[in-house]
Amino acid sequence: MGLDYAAVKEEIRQRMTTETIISLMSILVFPGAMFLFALAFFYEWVDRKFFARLQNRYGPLHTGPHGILQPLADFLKLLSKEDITLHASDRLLFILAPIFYLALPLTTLFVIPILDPTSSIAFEGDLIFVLFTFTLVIITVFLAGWSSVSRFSTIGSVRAALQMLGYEIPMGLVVIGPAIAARSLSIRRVVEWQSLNFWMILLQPLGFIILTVCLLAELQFVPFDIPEAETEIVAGWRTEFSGRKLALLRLGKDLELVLASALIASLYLGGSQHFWLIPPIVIFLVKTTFAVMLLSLLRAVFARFRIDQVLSGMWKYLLPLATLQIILIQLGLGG
Amino acid sequence: MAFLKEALKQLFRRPATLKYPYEKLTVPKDFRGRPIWDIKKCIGCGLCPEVCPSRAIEMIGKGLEAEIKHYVDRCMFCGQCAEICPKNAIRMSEEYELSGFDRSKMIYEYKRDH
Amino acid sequence: MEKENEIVEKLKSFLEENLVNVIIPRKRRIFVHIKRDALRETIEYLMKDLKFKHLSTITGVDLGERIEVIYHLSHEGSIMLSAKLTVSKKNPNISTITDVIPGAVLYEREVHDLLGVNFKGHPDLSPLMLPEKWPEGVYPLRKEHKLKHLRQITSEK
Amino acid sequence: MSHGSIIKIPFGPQHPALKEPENFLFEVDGETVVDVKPRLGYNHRGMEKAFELKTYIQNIYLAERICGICSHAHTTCYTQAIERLLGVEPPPRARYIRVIIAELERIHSHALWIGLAAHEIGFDTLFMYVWRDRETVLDMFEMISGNRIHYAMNTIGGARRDIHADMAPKIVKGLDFLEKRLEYYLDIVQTEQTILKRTADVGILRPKDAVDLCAVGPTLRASGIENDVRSDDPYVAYDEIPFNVVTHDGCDVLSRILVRCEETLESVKIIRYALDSMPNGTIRVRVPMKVPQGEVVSRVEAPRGELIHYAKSNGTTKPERYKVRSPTLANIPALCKMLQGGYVADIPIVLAGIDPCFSCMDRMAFVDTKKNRKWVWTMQQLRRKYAKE
Repeated sequence: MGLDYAAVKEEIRQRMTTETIISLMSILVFPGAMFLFALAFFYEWVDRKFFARLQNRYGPLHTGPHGILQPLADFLKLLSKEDITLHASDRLLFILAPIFYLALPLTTLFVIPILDPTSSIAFEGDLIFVLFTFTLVIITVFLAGWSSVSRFSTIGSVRAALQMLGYEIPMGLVVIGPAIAARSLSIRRVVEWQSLNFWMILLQPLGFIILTVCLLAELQFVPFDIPEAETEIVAGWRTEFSGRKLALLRLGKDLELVLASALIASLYLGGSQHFWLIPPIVIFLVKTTFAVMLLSLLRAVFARFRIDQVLSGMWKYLLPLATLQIILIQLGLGG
Repeated sequence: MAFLKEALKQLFRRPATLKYPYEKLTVPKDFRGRPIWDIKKCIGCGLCPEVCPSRAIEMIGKGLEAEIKHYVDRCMFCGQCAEICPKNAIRMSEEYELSGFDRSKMIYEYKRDH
Repeated sequence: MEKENEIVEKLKSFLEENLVNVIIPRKRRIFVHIKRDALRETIEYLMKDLKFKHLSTITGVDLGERIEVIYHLSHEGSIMLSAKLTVSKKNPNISTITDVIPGAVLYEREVHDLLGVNFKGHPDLSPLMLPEKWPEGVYPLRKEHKLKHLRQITSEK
Repeated sequence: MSHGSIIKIPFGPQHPALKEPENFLFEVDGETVVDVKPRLGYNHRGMEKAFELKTYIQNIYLAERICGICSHAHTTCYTQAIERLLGVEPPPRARYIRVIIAELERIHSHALWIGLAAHEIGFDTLFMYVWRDRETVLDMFEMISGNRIHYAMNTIGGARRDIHADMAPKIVKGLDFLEKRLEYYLDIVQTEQTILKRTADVGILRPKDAVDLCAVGPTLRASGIENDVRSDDPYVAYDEIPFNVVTHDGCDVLSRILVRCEETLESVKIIRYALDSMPNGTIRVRVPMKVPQGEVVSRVEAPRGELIHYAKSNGTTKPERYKVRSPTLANIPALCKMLQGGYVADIPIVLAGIDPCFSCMDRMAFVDTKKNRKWVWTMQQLRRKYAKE
């Protein structure tokens, strides 16, 4: 049946207009994958440096100016390390989990307006899509831990699932707040609405606090790093991963940090909006860096909870506060 | 949240950690580093190999012809040899960076110049 | 020294011939030799009537053909009484005191591991310190096992 | 409530929560611990056999290396025992030097432990701060004795180095800074909510159990029992120095933290008093190489509790028998009692609660060979148990 190469070449030449190239480039390079990877490494550097300075130490120093290339160096080092797949583990899941864990935050980030208020893929209801991917991430975490057979990762994955039960509902409730205020379920409209009126943090401060706490739990940062509690269960669900898989997992976690800080910036701090001459992307970067530093600060001042304390704490305190926030908005207080 | 104030204060203080090996701490006066033999003062009495708890000193020959072999990888810097030496031929130096890759290079020989 | 003498008097009146001899080398230290089968009643008497509540440790000493077991008990943390008894190497059996002092469980296992004294009635005399594949009957702290011989055992594996 | 099957989880010998190799086999039902079986000996270096093969002078440095954090306690106990056998009395100034170094070591050991406990419950920032402030004590040690950890200040018959007059002001300045910081940490530990949630009512040890299981040191004092070798059976120069024994009756990990924090503050006062009232004079007495026949029991209050050395000499230059019982071994039965009934997640902090120093405890028989631990429970058991949850 032989492929007619000439026809295929002709077809590509015809399709390859400048417009498709630009959109391809915007997906692959600028506000797309490459840029987000670079952003992920940068934010990991910001987080590690700020966290270190809070603890009165230097943090990464020697790779690049002020150690800025350290996350990249770690990534490349892990790529070169031996990649063990346990023979007793569930091979398919064990290999796919890191890939999903990286892909999910990456695709979700396209929904958030970065370059300018009109992000490349924006549709009505992408806020629900973001919430859905957060749940998917935790399911991938659960499958990753469950498929690697060691008991530490199994306990870690069960704890990750339990913790999700805790923060999922308050987060869902609280994220709806800005949507109600902006009368739309699209992050792009929420950003546009905020550029016309006040930032959402001034209108719904309670929502901001609850969202930050829930994102801390979603990112498994210290007060809620029970699924990978270093002193109890070695590295929790990530214990059995090594080499390339671990590199993907770490990059996935950095992207999740970018996603979380982008969500905080877009929903509550006005996202990437025009501010007389400064291009919106710089505004976006400043706000997300602030969000990363806020998360890092919270990570530094708490000890780790126990899983039963997290669940009871979430259900007894966070859920009522989230419903209170919704009630306040209905009463017209939230904008 | 009681810890927040303290944590933020640290932001403006110089980090307490040291950029070793670029910056090095100065070692106090009589620090117990690697023991150094002054072979001219040594009369080969054989007290130091006998008293060394980890048998890190080996003496070849006797009396004024004695030569010392010091195994730094076995030495624990307790300073007992410097203390017991009747002629004060052993001095605890300030060297503490003694790690290496090859144990055979960690033997210091003190020969008599004939 | 009057507290120590008072304790020794009470002990003498209680044990009579079982008490072989008593030494008080200095303040707050008493060394007592007792017969082997008087162990349990001495320990109970010391614990209940003379308030020696705290068992510091149990020491085993190899005397050649006999093994000496020393129980160090302390009276409100200050006076330390060491009750000593000897056991022959051929049948090194003593009754346990874990029911009187639960804290003695690890000390007895330790003496059992290293000197081969077995304590009848001890809940679990499994090896505490020795590796699992340690040959039977080799008790490291006994004088007849020289260091070279013991090093061969560990290097064989 | 034990609905599921009992699962055995081996904890150690390699585990991030344990800085030293020891192995606890936990029988866990659901999230609560049912039973604990300790399996020790991984850090066993055959020291008591080694004691019998070295001379008394060499044994000082062997005793010192039984443990890294309480090395001075071991050498004080050792030299005290041999001096008792020789019938030699160290000069008063040497006894004061021993008290000062012992109390500095208590601060250094307790500070290290407070940082470690914070790390066990995930509070790394407090860990970093406490260990940064602990550096002042280590610098003092380096100034006085020439080494940060193994100070080798003790020898049979007195002290090897003197605390000169020019060192005293530096020590006092360092102590003032330390006292301020330790008071701050004492306050933080009682107000920081996340620490309270992880340490209050965790790892309970009733006073009756503590006495029955012969616990020692801060673990015993945190259950309300006032028992401290320094005040009950004073040695070195503790009978001439006024200090009070710190106790709390909370019986949980929080009160253990508080006891240790307040003890460090107490140590600062002891050192200040000792520095002021230190008598002048020689610091050492010459002693013969051979020790006459005899036996002695020597007791010292190490940072972790009562430390016992039993020495038996036979007139030669080598001891006939030398027994060391370190405080951690005394606390293991109490530790197993505390762990029963607790959460699996609390194991690290309760385990750290008694400040275990396993290199102290394992020092009798031989370095262990490789351990091939078989798979304790199968994959199906695990899935069935968690599937039921």
